[in-house]
Amino acid sequence: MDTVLFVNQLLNGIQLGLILFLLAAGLSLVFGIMDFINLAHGVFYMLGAYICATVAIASGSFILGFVVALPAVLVLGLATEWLIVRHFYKRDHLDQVLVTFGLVLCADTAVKYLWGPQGLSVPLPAWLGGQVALGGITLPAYRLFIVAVAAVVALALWQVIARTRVGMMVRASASNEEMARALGIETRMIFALVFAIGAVLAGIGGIMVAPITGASIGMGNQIVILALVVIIIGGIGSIFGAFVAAIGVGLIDTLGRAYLPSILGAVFSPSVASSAGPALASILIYLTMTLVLVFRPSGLFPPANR
Amino acid sequence: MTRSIPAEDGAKLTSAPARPRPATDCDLVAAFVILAALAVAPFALAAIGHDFWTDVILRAMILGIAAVSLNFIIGLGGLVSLGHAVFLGIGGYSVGILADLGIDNGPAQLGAALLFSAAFAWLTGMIALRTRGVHFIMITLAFAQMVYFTMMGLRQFGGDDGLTINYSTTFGPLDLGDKDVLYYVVLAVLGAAMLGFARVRRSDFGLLLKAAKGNERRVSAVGFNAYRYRLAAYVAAGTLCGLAGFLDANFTGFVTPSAMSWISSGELIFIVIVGGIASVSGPIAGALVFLLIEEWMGGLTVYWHFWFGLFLIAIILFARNGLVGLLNQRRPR
Amino acid sequence: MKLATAFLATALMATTAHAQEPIRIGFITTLTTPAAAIGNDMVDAVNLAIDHVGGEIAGHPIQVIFEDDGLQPELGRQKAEKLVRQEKVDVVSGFIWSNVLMAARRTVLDSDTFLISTNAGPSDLAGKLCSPDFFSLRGQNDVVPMALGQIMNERGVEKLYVMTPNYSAGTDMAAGVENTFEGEVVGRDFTKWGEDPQLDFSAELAKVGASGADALFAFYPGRAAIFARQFEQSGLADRVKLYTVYTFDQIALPTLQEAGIDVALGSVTVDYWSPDIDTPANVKFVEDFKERYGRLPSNYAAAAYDLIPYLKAAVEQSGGDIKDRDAVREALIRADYESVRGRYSLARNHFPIDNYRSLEIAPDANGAWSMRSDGLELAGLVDPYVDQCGNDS
Amino acid sequence: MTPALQVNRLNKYFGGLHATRDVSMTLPRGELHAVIGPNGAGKTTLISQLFGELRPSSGQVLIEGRDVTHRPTHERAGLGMARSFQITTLVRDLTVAENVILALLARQGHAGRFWRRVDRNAGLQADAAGALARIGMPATQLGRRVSDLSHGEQRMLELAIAMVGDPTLILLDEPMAGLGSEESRAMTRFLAQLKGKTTVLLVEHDMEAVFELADRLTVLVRGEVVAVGTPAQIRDDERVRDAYLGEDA
Repeated sequence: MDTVLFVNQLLNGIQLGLILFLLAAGLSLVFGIMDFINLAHGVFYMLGAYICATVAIASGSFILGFVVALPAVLVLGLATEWLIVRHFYKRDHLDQVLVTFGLVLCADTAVKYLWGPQGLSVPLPAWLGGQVALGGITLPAYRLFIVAVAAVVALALWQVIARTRVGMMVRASASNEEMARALGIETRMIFALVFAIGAVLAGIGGIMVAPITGASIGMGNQIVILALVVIIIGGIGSIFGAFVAAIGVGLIDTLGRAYLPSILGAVFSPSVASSAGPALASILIYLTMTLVLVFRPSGLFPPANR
Repeated sequence: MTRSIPAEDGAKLTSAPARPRPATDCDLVAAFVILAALAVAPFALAAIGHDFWTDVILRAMILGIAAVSLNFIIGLGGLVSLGHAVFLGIGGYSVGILADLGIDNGPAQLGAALLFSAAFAWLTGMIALRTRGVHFIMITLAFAQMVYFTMMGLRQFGGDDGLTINYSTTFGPLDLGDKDVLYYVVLAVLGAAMLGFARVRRSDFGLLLKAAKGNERRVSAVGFNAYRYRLAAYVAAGTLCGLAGFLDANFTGFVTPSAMSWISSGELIFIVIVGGIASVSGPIAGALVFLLIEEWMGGLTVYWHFWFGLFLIAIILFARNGLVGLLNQRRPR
Repeated sequence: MKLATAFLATALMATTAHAQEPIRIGFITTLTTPAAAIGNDMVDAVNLAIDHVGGEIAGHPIQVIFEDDGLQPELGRQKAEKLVRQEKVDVVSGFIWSNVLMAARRTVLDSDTFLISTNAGPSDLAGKLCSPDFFSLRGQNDVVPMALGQIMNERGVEKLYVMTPNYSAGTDMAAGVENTFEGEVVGRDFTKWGEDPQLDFSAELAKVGASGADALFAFYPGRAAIFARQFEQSGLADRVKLYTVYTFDQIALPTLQEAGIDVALGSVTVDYWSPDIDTPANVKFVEDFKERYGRLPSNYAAAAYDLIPYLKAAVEQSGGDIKDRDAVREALIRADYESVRGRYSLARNHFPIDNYRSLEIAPDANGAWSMRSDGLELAGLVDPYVDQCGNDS
Repeated sequence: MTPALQVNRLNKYFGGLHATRDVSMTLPRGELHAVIGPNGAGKTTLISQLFGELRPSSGQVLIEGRDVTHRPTHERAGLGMARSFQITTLVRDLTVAENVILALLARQGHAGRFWRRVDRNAGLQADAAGALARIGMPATQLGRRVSDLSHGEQRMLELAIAMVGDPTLILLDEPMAGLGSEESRAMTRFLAQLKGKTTVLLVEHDMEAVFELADRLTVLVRGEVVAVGTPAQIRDDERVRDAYLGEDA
C-alpha cells in the first residue's frame, strides 16, 4: 500500500469527519436538549458558505469572510429560533420534520433568489492554497487548516460544556427542564442560545468546505442526513459520541471510496468495481447505523442523564 | 421508578396532544366526491381542451395510492417512516429490470413487484419495528438509502441515470402503455385502496394499531403483541406502495434511484399530513393539492418553492389536521 | 413549469403572415438549478437565431415555448407531455441531458412530433432505439471522448488517469477515451454523482499523484470550477497534463477566469465547434451573440442556434408546410443549410457526421478565456452505434 | 395446590441502585395480598417485573407453577394475568368502548379481522357494556373519549379493563390514588367481592382500605421484604412500625 496515498486519504477522512462533527454537535445538542429534529440545520451550513463567499469575493480576503459570516449566521440562527422553531419544541417529531422541511425549501429558494442558481467559488489566500511537506509526505495546506480549526472548535465546545457556568446550565436543562427552571435557569434563553450556537457551528462547517466544494444551493441537505446518522450512532445528546461517530463516518466514507474499488476489483470486473465501490461506501455507513440501532439503540456513547 | 420503564421513547411521537379525529361522515363524503370527479375528469378536460391536466391528475392518483399506503403505518400505526418511497422504487425496478430482460408479461411483472415489495417490507420491518420514534425514522431512512445507493451503483440497470422502459406492461389485451387504460386501472386501484383503508380503520386490526399508537403498554397489558400487527401493517403498506411503483413505471416509462431518495419519502409524508392524517380522503386530496400547486405556482414563478415552503409551515402551524380537518372544522361537531 | 412564451410576430410580416398558423416549437432545457446557465445560453441562442431568420419560416411566425426540466427526467417527461398534448407543438427540441431526453422520448415520438436534440445524444437513440422522427444537431456523446483519446495518442500521452462521475454519461466518457487511447490507463475513479454528488476530490487526486500518470482525463460538467480548484490545490498541475470534455466550456471559463484558477489554461479539450471557426454563419453568430449578451456563446448555444436555420431550411425546401411530415423529414435528413460549423451530413441514425478539433484553453484577442484550435483535426467521425440503427436512409 | 404466584429471590439493579433485593413471595389462589411500603420502596418496580415490563436482574417469577421470568408481557396476559397501572394507562384518544373492546379482542386471542367493523359489531358492543356494568359504570359512557373522563372514572375504567375475561391473577398498582372518598369506598367494595375468587396483588397507600381488605401483607422497604403476615401481625410488628408505620403516625 502506498503510504503517501494512505496518509492523504486518512487526512481527508478526518477532515470530512470534523466537518460532520461541526454539524452533528449542534444537531445533537438541539435534539438532546430540546428534543427537536432539525432538518433545516444544513441551511446554516449553506448560509455560512454563501455569506463567507460573498464577502471573500468582494474583499478578496477569505479570513474577512470567515469573520463576517459567523455573527451573521448567529443572528440568523436566533431569528429562526424566535420566529418558528420555538413554537415546535413541544410538538411531535413529525411536525418538526415537516416544518423544518418547509424551512429548507424556503431557505434554498431565498438563496437562489439572492445569489442566483449558479453557486459561488471561494478564493483562498495563497498561504492556504499550497502544499506542506511533513516528514516526506506532502499534504494540502488547506486540509490541515480545516483539521486544525475544527479541532480547536471541538475542543472549545467541549471545554465550554464541561467547565463553564453556561455549560452547566445547558447540561442542567438537558437533564431536567423543570429542575433547571426551579434553579432559576431561564430555559427559553438557554434553548435559544443552544440553537444559535448549533447554527454557528454548522456555519463554520459550511465556511470551511466552501473553498473546496464551493457554495451551492442545497449543499446542506444531504450532509444534514449524514449528520443525523452520526448522532444516532454516537448517541443523541452526546458531544463525545458525535465526535467519535463523525470521525468514524468520515473515515468509512473516504477510505471506502478510495479502497473498496480495488478490493471489489479482485472479484468483479474493473468497471463494475469502480462504479459499485462508492455506492458500497455509502451503504456501509447506513449499515453501521442500522447495526448500532439494533444492538445499542441509544447509541455508542449515550449521555449519562438519559 | 416508572420513568425508567422502556417504551417511553416513542411517547412523544404518539401520545402528544391528540390530533382530533376527523369526522367520518365529511371524510367519506369527500372521498366519494373526489373519486367521482376523478372518474369524469378525463372527459371533462378533453371537452375543454385541457387534456394535459389528465396527465397531472394521473400522476397525483399514483402518488395518492402511495400516500394511502403510508397512511396505514403513519396514520393508523403512528410510525413515521422516512423511507417509504423505497417501495415505489422496488415496484418500478421490478417492471424495469424485467422489461430490460425482455419480459413484458403483465402477471410476471406485477407478481415480481408485489413479491419483492412484500419481502423487503417483511425483512426490514422485522428489524425496524423493534425501534420507536426517531430511531424508527432513521432506520427506515437507512434501509431506503441502502437500496438507493445499490441502484445508483448498478451500472447494468442504468445506475444514476435510471432505467428506461421501452415496452409497456400488457395483461392479455390490456395494455398499460395506453394512457386511457392506465388511467382507469389506477383509479380502480386507488378506489380499492381507499375503501380498504376505510374498512381497516374501523376494524379489529385498525383498532389495535390505533391503540398501539396511543399507548403501547396498554396493548401488551391486555395481552397483544403489537409488534406482530405492526409488521402485518408494514408489509401491507409496503406491498401497496410497491403496486404504486409498478403503475408509476408504466406511466412514466422509466425508473430512477431518485424516486427512492429521502426527499421523495418526505414528500409522501407531506402529502399525507397536508391531506389529513388517518383520513380516507386525505392522501388523494393531499396528492392533488401537491401537484396542482406545483403546476400552478411553477407556472407563475421559478421561485415557487419558497411559497410552497411557507404553505407547508402554515399548514403545520395552523391546520394540524390537514385539508380534511379544515372541512370538518367548518361544522360544529 | 415555465410559460415563457416567445411571440415573435414582427411588424414586417404582419400583413403576410398574420393569418398564418404559427410554427410551434417546444424547447426543453434547464432553467433552474446551477445548470440554468447552460439553459439560458441555449434560450439566448434560439432567440438570436429567430431574429436572424426574420422571425418566420415560410411565412409562418415562429413560436417557441421554453420549458424547464429542473435536471429531472420525470419533470422533462411531464413537460414533453404538456408540449405535445396541451400546446400541440410541431417540434420538441432542446435537451441538455441524456436521461431527460430518454425520459421524454416516448411521449414525443408516440404523438408523431419531431424530436430534435440540440445537445444530448444517448447511445440508445443512436442505436437500437433510433427513430425516423428523431434528429440530432451534434454527434453522439461518445464520439467526443473517442476523439480525445486519439488526440492524446497524437500528443504522445503515455500514462493516463481517468476521473469521471459515476453515472452513465460519466462511464460512457471514460469508456470512450479508453477505447481509442493507446497508452496505459494507470488508474480510474468514478466519483459519486446525483443528488448528493461528491465534491471533494482530494482522495482521488492523491491517487492520481501516486499513480505516476502524465495526463489526467476529467469529465465534470457543471463542476468545472470546483474540480479545477482542487486540481490546483493538489499541486499536480506541473506534472500532470489535464484533458477534459464537456467541462471547461464557454459556460465555465468566465467563472474560472474570475476566480483566477490558472490551471485551466493550457488544458486540452475537443469539440466539433469552437467560437473561432471561420464560417460566415459562425462569425455572424458569435459576433451578434457577443454584442447582444456580452459574452461568448458556448457549444450548447451553437447547436441551439442551428436549430432555427435547420428547421427553416427543411420546411421551406419541402413546400412550406410543417404538417407535411414525410416531406419535412426528407429535408431534415438532407440537412441542406448553413450550420455555424459549416456543412455536414447525417448518418443513418440522424446524428451529424462531424469533424473534431483539438482545442486548447487560452485567452482570445480580448483577453477573455476561450478555446483555440491547435491545428489537430479528426475528420468525419461516426459513432459506433449506428450499425444497430434500423432507419432506412 | 400450586400457588397462583410465586416469586423466588428477585433482584433488580438500575446501574448502582439496588431497587429490588432478594424478594421472595408466595400467593395462594384466591388470596388478596397487599404490598405496602414507603415511597421509593420499589413497589411499582416489583409489579413491573412480575408483569414482564421490566426484566429482573436475577430471580424467578412463576404463575401457576410455570416459569414466566423471561416471557413477554403479552404472553403473561394470555396466561390470565392482568394489571392496572399507578399512572392511568388507557388509550386517551380512543373511546371507552374501544378501550374495553381491545381487551375483549385480546381474550378472543386475536385482532386479525381487518374487514369486520368494530363499531357495528353488536356482540362486542354488548360485551363492552357488560364489562362496564361489573364495576358499576353506566353503558352511556361507552361513546365518550377517555381523555374526557374524570380521573376517578379513568381509574374505574382501568379496573374494568383489567377484569375483562376474568383474570386469575390481577396486579393492582394504587387503584385508589387520587380517588374521592365516595369513589374509594366503591372501589373497596368491589375489591372485597373479588376475594376468594381471584388472586389479587394490591399495592396501595390507603392503609384503612389495605388493612380492611388484605388477607396477608408484605412490607417492602428500600426494595427489601421486612415483614410478611396477616394484618394483625403486621400491625404489631416492631420493625414495620419503626421502618414505616411510625413515620406516618
